[in-house]
Amino acid sequence: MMSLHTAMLVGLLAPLVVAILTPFLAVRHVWRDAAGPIGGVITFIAAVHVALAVLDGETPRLFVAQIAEGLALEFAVTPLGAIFGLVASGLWILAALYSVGYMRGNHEKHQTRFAAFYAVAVHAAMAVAWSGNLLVLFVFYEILTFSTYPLVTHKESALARNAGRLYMSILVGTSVVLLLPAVVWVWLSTGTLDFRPGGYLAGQIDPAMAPILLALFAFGVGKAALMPIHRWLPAAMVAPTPVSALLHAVAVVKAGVFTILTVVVYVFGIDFLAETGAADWLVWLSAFTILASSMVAITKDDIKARLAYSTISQLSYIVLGAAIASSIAVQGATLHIVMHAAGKITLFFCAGAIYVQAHLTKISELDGQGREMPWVFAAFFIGALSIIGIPPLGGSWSKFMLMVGAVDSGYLVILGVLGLSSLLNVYYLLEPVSRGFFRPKVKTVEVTSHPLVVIPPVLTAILSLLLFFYVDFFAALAKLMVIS
Amino acid sequence: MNQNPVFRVVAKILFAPIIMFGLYVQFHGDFGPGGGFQAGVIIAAAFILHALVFGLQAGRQIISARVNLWMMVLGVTIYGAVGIVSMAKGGLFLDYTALTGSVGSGQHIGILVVEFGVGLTVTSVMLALFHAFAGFVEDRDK
Amino acid sequence: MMGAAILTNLPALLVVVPLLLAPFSAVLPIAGLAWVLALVGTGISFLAALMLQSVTENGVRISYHLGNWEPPWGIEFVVDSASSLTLVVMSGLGFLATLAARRLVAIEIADKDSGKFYAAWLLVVGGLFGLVMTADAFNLFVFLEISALASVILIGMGAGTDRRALVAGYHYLVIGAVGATFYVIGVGFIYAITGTLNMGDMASRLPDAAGGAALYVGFGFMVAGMLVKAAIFPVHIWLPAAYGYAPSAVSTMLAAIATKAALYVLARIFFTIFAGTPEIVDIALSNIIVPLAVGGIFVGTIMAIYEADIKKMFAHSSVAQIGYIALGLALATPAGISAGFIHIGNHALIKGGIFMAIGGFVAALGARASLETITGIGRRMPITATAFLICGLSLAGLPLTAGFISKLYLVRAILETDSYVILALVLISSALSVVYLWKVMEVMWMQPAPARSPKLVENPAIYLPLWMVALGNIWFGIDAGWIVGAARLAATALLGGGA
Amino acid sequence: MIEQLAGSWNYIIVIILMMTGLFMVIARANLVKKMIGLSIFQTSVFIFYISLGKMAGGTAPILDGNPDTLYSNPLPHVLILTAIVVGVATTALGLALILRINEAFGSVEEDEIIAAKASQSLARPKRPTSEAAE
Repeated sequence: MMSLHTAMLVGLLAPLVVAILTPFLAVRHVWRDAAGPIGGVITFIAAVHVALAVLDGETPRLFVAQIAEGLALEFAVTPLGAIFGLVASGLWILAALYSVGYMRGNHEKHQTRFAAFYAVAVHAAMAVAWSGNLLVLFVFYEILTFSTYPLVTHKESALARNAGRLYMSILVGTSVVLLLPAVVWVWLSTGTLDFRPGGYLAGQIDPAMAPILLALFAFGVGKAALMPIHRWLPAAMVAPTPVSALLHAVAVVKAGVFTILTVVVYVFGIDFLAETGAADWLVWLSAFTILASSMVAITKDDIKARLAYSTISQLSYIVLGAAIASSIAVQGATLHIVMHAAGKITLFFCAGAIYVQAHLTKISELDGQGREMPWVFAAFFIGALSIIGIPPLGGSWSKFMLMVGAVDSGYLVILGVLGLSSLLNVYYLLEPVSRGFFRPKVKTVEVTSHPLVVIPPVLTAILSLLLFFYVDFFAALAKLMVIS
Repeated sequence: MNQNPVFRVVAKILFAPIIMFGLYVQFHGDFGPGGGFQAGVIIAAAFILHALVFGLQAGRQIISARVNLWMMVLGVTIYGAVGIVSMAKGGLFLDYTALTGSVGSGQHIGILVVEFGVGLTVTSVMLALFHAFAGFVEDRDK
Repeated sequence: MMGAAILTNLPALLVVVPLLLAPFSAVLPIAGLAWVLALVGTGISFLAALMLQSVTENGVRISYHLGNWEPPWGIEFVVDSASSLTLVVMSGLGFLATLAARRLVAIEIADKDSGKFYAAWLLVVGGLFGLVMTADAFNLFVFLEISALASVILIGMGAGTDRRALVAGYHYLVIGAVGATFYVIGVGFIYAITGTLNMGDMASRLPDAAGGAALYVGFGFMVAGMLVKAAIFPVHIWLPAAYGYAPSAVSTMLAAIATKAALYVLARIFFTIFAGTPEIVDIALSNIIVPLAVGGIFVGTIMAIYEADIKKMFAHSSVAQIGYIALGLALATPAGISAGFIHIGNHALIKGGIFMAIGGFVAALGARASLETITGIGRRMPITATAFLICGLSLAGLPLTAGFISKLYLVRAILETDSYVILALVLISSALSVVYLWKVMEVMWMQPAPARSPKLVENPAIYLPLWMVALGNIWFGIDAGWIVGAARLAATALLGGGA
Repeated sequence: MIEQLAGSWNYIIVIILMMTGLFMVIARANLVKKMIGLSIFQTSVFIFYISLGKMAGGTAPILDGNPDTLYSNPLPHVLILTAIVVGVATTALGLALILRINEAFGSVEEDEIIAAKASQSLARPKRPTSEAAE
């Protein structure tokens, strides 16, 4: 059995090693393509190991360097970090497998560069998950942005480049201009940036200033795609589908909501927020984002664009949970990271599979295609149900807990918002499935079969199902978060 | 070049005395008013007067640009060498007393040598400046 | 015996070695050899500075008497924690800039001029070291002019590629000479009151001297003169053109070390010479220097945003960064002064790297680097451009880079004095600085190279210094203990009174 | 009042010279005139220093053994000697630059130079591929 120290080192370095080795392994494409999934398995084992230790009440630590007093380069795994680490590493295995199938099936160029930066992005996500303080979190948050830029602009077309520019300018701009001052503010007023259970801002800053600081964080974390800084997400849809899966499920947006949750739980402290009502405005803003982006999603005919707006909406569920700042809502939000990851990655895998096999990108073209690609559409169906929150699928737990949390804290209107949003979900997520199975075919396309793009979505769909029954593990971790 | 015989004769007569006067100021500088700066300018004045009357080319024949440059370097080196030697003899930079070990002779020799270096450099720098400006047009058209 | 002689004479050697090597490099017939001399000169200075720093680390104050004449009659060199830190920063960056200069100079300067180039180079460096060490107010003026005149020559040599360098050099000469003369006038007044030129002596005699108006006038002239040299708004106007049109190697060296020396002298004027008359210093700092520093930060940043020429853009940015340093020093608290010193070091690293990389671009492009010409250069010259990126991130103040440490300590120092207006202005300007950096990075990395653009050849000769500086930015961002500690000592030494 | 002014007439001259020089530096567009202004400005400072060191009735500071002799302060003279050298160097360098500027721009008038700068720069690149932008 490896020591915790080793496990953390392995979890952080394995993706990096994969990234460094990829160019050298490229002499044989099989080696290169095997490196990703193998690295994923190794990272995942390390993540499980660390998560089990966290469940036992430990805090695995890895100290790197002391920058100045009160500022250390250190990793320390919180329960929330353990969960995110599990999600990122576990889904990387499937995503790596899937991207091999996608890239090959699509005959994309620069596959080596793609695989290398993919691994760097996962490395950054793992480091964000296990970061020991806000400074480390910020640094790897930025590295995540930089490493995904070549992925977003992979096609190197003018469109891709414009999207990449928007992606970078919003993410880097918000983080440098808003997030970094917020981090410095915390350091100046408390002298530390560590994550502590129960938070430590209470009594350290003026409660009247708390909403401003929270706003710096909420808008500084552009990756959480809160309106009005959500524009980068739909734009980034020009990227190949495995990248979208990475952005939406594995790393990028999850790192965003992870940051907000971490800040709320371990820096502000939910009690502090609940008492001062500093997060009140955020509740309403995220509720607005949930509804508004659902509405926009309905109008989109492009599958990936629709899924992108769906993601914006789902992310705001998590922000909402954090903003309500009650124990149960935060747990719900945490679980939603896991559930949404499993569900959304399924949907993206399916969208990509449809594109690779039949070259269809529009929902209106899907009529009758369900019979051609039954596994893909079935997986899409299950994924969609999980996102909507219908038992017996994982998504139902988190949504249920969020609703309970909203009612407990007296936000009855929010209950209505969540209900309405679920209805909209039903409409825009199930439309592709119903068209695929129940409409007559409008377009005859040649469907070529690529097993590597079909198996991963089926697996993640099964995962969504399993998460409903085996939620205990994550729920226990989530519970640890709020016990201070 | 100036063809006026009055100028030419006067310049020829004055050339040597000016340099003599310069040398007097130079070597008187260790214990009286005078020194390298003033002497350097005076000596340079003699050469400049010569070049003004007899032409730049004639001036350069006495001291070529190359020699002039090396004179500059030599002067600075003499100055620096005194400092280095005084340091090597266990004193501080430009500590003349350390040169011979006694205040009287050390200060005497030190100042004399240093002022010589200064004089050499000032002479050559003044000449270089004169030739640089006076010869600018010629050099460019070459 | 020899070792001991060298050890006791370190302060003198630091200045004498570059100054004495200068004439030799001017007359050497081979360009490469002149460069070797310059490298040796700056290298020895760097070693000497490091040794001095290790001595002063324990709070020791070295007083070196030139010619063994006791101060206040003789000229005194003083090395304490404050000057030794400045010396280490300047000599280290000077050495790296020299290392990078070989290739850049070979491209931009005619071979027959390169001997003179390195001679002037050594004069600038040696003069700046003397400027930092000397405790004699008039000797300071001499060193000031040695380095200023030599740097005018260096700037003028940019005329080989762009004739505007001549005008830039001329303006620098005139404005700089007026500034230096102002300083001399000031020294004259203070000399008239105190009858001494030694800074420590001045400090001890000023409180009792019946100065009256002469004290104010002298102080004002001295400060005004040094403000010009340090390029503090609004007398910074010479700087953008001078750095912008100078040869790349010169921009690197000047941006990294030249204004640092003048800033250090300003600090010495405020906290050493006039330590005995704190009332006028306080008035000047809080009513004049702080507003000017903040003004400089804004003007520099905004000008940089509207500038399309890359070298000039970062020259404007230097004006802003000088403002940050001046602001830290002008807070006059231990935290503020140490923040200023931290940024003296870090800004030297940042700007040194940035101008070196720009030099690499210019050399490869064979044209001025502007937003148009560097389009897509990130992929055409990845190694140089990545180092540029690192230094740029450091300039923006991203964590794990040296620039972050500077900003952090500056902000903390401002907070300690409860000046929230200044804090807000600093934060706003810092956010604005992201704008021009973003503009450059966007053009470099996110736009395709123009069609039919020639293939660019990278310049391996500058890899070593460039990457040493770039990695230095990261190293001092992760392990800031050394510079923070040294800066704190420097602040203590400066505020502790005495020369 | 008059007496007071008369007593410090040297300083008044210094101030007049200083202002004249500074005015020329700032207001003249001709680069050579600027340089002349700078020289006047610097010279005024030299006079200022030297008059500082002059004692009324003092003689040259050469010891003559008589304790009653009044000496002028020699230090300002020494300082100014150095300052003069610096001034000469400054002037020489400035004039040299003006010559080069005249060569490159065909003018020593500042406004004409600015106009010429805007049009195009004189590019004498060493590399064949290079061409100065602007």
